[in-house]
Amino acid sequence: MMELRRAWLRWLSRHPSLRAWSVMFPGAWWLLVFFMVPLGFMFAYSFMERNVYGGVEAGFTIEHYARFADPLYMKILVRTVVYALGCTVASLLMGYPVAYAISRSGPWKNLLVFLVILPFWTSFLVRTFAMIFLMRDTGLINTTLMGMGLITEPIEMLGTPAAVMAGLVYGFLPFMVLPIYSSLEKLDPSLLEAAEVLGAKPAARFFRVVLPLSMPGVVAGSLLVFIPALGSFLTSDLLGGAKEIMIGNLVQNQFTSARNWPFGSAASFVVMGVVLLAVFAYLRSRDDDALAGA
Amino acid sequence: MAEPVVEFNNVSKTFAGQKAVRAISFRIEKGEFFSILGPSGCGKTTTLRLLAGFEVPDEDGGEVRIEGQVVNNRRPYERRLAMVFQNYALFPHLSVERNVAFGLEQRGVPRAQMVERVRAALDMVRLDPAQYGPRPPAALSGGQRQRVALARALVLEPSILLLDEPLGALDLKLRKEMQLELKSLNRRLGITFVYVTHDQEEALTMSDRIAVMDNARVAQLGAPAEIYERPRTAFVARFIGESNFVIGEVVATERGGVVVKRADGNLVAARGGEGRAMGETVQLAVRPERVELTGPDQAPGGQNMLPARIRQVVYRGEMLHVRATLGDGSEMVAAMRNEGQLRRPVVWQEGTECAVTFSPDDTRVLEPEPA
Amino acid sequence: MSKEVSRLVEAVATGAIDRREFVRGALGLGLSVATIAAVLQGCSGEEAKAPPAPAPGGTPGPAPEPELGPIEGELHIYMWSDYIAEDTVPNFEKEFNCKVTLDTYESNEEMIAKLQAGAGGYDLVCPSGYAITVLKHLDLMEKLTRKHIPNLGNVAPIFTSTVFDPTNDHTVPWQWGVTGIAYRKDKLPTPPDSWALFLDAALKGKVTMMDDMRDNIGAWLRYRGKSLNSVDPTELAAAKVDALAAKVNLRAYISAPVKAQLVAGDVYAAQLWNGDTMQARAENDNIEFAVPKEGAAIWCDSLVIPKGARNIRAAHEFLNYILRPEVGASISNFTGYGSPNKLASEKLATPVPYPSEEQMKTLEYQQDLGAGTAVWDQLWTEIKSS
Amino acid sequence: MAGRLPRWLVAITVAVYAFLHAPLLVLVVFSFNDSKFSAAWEGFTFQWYARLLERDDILDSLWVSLEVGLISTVVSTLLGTLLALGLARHRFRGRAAMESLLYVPIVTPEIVCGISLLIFFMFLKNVLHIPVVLGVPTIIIAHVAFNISFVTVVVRSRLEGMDRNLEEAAMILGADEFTAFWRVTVPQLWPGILSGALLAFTMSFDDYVITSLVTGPGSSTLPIVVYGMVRKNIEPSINAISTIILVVTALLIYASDRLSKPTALKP
Repeated sequence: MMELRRAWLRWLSRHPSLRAWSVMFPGAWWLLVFFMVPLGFMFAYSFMERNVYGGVEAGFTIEHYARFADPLYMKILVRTVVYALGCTVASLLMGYPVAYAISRSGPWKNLLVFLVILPFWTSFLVRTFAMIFLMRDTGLINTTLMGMGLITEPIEMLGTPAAVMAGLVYGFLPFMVLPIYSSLEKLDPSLLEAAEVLGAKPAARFFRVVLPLSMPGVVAGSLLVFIPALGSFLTSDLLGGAKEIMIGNLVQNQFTSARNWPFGSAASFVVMGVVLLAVFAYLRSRDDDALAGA
Repeated sequence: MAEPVVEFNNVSKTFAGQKAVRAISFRIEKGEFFSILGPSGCGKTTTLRLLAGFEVPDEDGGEVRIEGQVVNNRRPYERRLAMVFQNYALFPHLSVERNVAFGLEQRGVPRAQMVERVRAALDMVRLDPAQYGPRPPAALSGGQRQRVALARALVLEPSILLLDEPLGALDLKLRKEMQLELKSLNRRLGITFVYVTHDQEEALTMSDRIAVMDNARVAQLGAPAEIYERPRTAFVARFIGESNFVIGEVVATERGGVVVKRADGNLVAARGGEGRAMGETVQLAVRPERVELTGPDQAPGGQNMLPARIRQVVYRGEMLHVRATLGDGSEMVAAMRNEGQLRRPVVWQEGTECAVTFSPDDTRVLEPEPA
Repeated sequence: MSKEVSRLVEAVATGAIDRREFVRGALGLGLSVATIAAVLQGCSGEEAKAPPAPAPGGTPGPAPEPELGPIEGELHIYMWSDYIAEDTVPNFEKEFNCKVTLDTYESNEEMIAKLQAGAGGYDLVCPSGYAITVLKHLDLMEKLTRKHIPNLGNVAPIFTSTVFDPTNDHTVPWQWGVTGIAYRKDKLPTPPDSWALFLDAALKGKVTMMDDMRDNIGAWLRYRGKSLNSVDPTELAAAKVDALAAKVNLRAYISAPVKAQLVAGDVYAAQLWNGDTMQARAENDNIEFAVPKEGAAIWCDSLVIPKGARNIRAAHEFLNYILRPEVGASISNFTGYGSPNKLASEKLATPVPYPSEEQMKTLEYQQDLGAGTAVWDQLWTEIKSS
Repeated sequence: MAGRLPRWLVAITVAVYAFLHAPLLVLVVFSFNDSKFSAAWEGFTFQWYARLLERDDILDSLWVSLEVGLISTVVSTLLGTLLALGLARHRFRGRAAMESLLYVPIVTPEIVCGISLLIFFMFLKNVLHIPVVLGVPTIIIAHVAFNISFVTVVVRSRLEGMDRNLEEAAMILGADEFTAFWRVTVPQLWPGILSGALLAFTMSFDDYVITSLVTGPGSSTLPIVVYGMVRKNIEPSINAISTIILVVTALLIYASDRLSKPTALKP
């Protein structure tokens, strides 16, 4: 057994490209077979004719993509991007300090990490309804404030963009905290001490030492928040009163009430294309930076 | 003659079309302190990694032998070497003693023996096992980490120890101390040391032999005195210590030497240069400390002599460097012992006419550098 | 609808059907199933226009019905959540010694997508009216064997031969209801009697409407006296104007979960189903239900046996079982909705009387809009995003 | 060490934790409330917990969810970590393609992912005649498919900048690639792997849209049951089961934290 293992490793050592793929093969295979191939079906669907009873009919058309150029849908896309960006920035502003505090909390680290994730082990809908309960006119926040005499009329929170934002941030905060934490955690405290010895003020220490070193975590976190936020649809319905439509709702509706699978697929692929391009451009620029720095 | 411990035969390594190591060959004898010296990017680290097994030579890239066996296809863990990394590479999640025990565990050393050997290894590098053993590496100073890394390597009682710029991160005083300690470990334990460094002084101090690498090749291989006193190429002459260079045309060849005529007509005799043809342009090198200055007319016979004018006297403590300009505007440096400038100042002052003299025996003909 | 069919038949005639093999081999099953279904529908187009079969409970049709095998294995029911009394399934399991698994879905489309893809494994599903039409077009329903459902005669005549299943071949009505207005009688000066309630600026921020294009736009079509199945552009444009005028007043578009806010008094009036209103009323008896004078949507969900069902006999037994008066009553008592089962309806704790002839003139079933769905969706997107 | 954090930082952290946990507190409190619509405090009751014992569907679905969550987390964490390792450590052909492949599942709307998988599974069953039955296995496959990327991204952010020499040091000390991976790389990556695994489990445990499309008869997960119940009316037994999950999780975490102490080298 050991001989076989060694022989295999010896063989791999002579084929660097295969060595990489041998490690990645299971994951790549899974993604390819159970994600990309099914997605390929949907891509084909997005060029077919709509069947009025759901599904598609044979044919080839680009009308579903052309339809997306309608200002109506562009407006929806822009609004969604604004929300998603807002959510990302807010998550970063809230998540970074928390991740930093956790990474410097010594023996409490693990406990604090789990406390970040704990709320997410209850169903999203249950949590969201609990938020509704807190925020509604006769909810806990308003009754408490009124009880304290701070306000006389209930503050209208539900149905406002702020409520949607709060819900989005709530839903995606751990996606920001966890990657930042894991990149901060490996940061060598002696680096900070070195910076301190060199006379760096706290702010300078942070911006010149800590932040650059935790950038991979910040980037990973931002992507993991921004992208799902772009596709969210229940939060705006439940907390925003469903009075605005997000790109996620649009897609969802095409597969349900509108029964327009090709348009739903096309809309998804447009959004996915835009996001992937942005991600790809970012990855490229980062690689270039890395080369320039070397 | 004993079998060499390590042997490189025409070893080449290419990364993405770029030759990192170009057909290099050398042998390392048992118990030797062997240094690989060169500027960054010269291929010295790749050479060490080829020996360690982290890199595999190109398909037709020659062979690496350890103790007579070809090891091209052996993984690092099959080579029974030990290594100290530049950044020490201590496992942050393991205590000092567990770091040191790691290799023993891999080799299946019994528990009781392991504890004993870990303690002995820490003792050997002068770290108190009781005090430092349980600590995490992060709680140690740079010098202490260095010692742990050394203990982790030595505990395996390897026959060959690889060291990749192990002293680079230490301050000067600690570095000097460790240099002597490494050398004495090498002598005491009889382990072959293969030491990679870019610090020529370090290499000269510690090594039995030095391989100077330049541009993916071994530029010269020899004992420190040989490398220093008989540099083969201009690169070696320049990289190790300082050198004065003289360029001229060969006008006479004799056994063991040549006579060269400078552009200004002065003749210079030098050792070496076998096989150089008449009329060929060659470069000669002479160390500053082998150069003397005399009055313009006081040159002794049998010496090379070039008329010059003093340009500058540089005070360097132990030594004085006197820079003189030759007739064609080129410069030569003479290094002389400082006899005490306050009591007996040197006679040379800026603008003084003089003669630069040096013995043909101290003047080497350099080989042209490979393209 | 016939236009739709003829278009499809034409597609087949021009060779679309030849692509079937290609389609089955490579690309999408939704496609192939839909095509085949359309073809079949096209062929049976004449039949669909045939006079309805004899009233249920009467003698079986002329063709002899097949014998069904015995009950085997488990019965898999796939239906809306919280839509069945808690004792319905356990009692059935005991009596028929047949294990039942109950899985739930939250939208007709979820269920249709699965059946359409050919997932199979479900023995009974519970489509809403328009979804029956879709299932029929896709040929995803098994024909019922009437002699195994003797209790079919208990179904009230107004819920038989509906537009969705004129021949009563596929469906057994399950629950019926009306989409009207739930309101707090202690918060409104007068009981509402019109959809105009949602246009009243005095109630700004205190009213909600359903988050569903059919219910929402449908209400505004009825408000102007139009059919809630209209696909007429001018009628829809008028509905959009009203819908937008109302949007300003709405606190939210929200469906069933509005109950909690009605109970708490955050919301004074909400477009809601009668049954859910009754559930909320159990918590706060200031809550009442009204059907606007302009008319509203009536609906009736049915149980059907989907293609691919494995336990058809057990499914029939279950259909017959739920048509027993006491079982039907128990279900409706739990859901708060009306029972299409005449005998059960008489036994309800809180009666949900059947609509009169007069009322039926303003009540309308939501029918499948076919190609019009896309027009409605566009309209709804415009309303939502303005 | 905590004492060295500036006050304002501690204040922000406490505020964020409060934000995260306030809804949970509401949920816990109202699992004891004697009112079906949980509008206001009507008195203390255990009835919703008692009711859980009658609701087989909730308990059954909880087991399905745990089964799916645990298996898909283990698989996706393993595959995702290896993928991260390959991407961070090796230069190879097809790297750019692999990188973009990684982001596709993150950007794909859930409904598209769910429907495409449903069609795919049915393609396998009805066209290729592979006996696929929708149920727990298909849910696990789907969850792994959308979790791998998240794990990879998180683990990679940890891996970047990690000292490669550590693995080489282990190898020169006699450990082969597998041993070096287990004894050196994994311990180094552990916080990243743990974060990734937590994220994966959380997403699996809370997924509704995709699960609802690839589930089959008799394999409803907790979110499917909960969605059904919540969309109609929030029965407080949902609060009760959520409270129980919270308490059990918290206890498990506490226990594992107590048990995982480093060991010393002793004979």
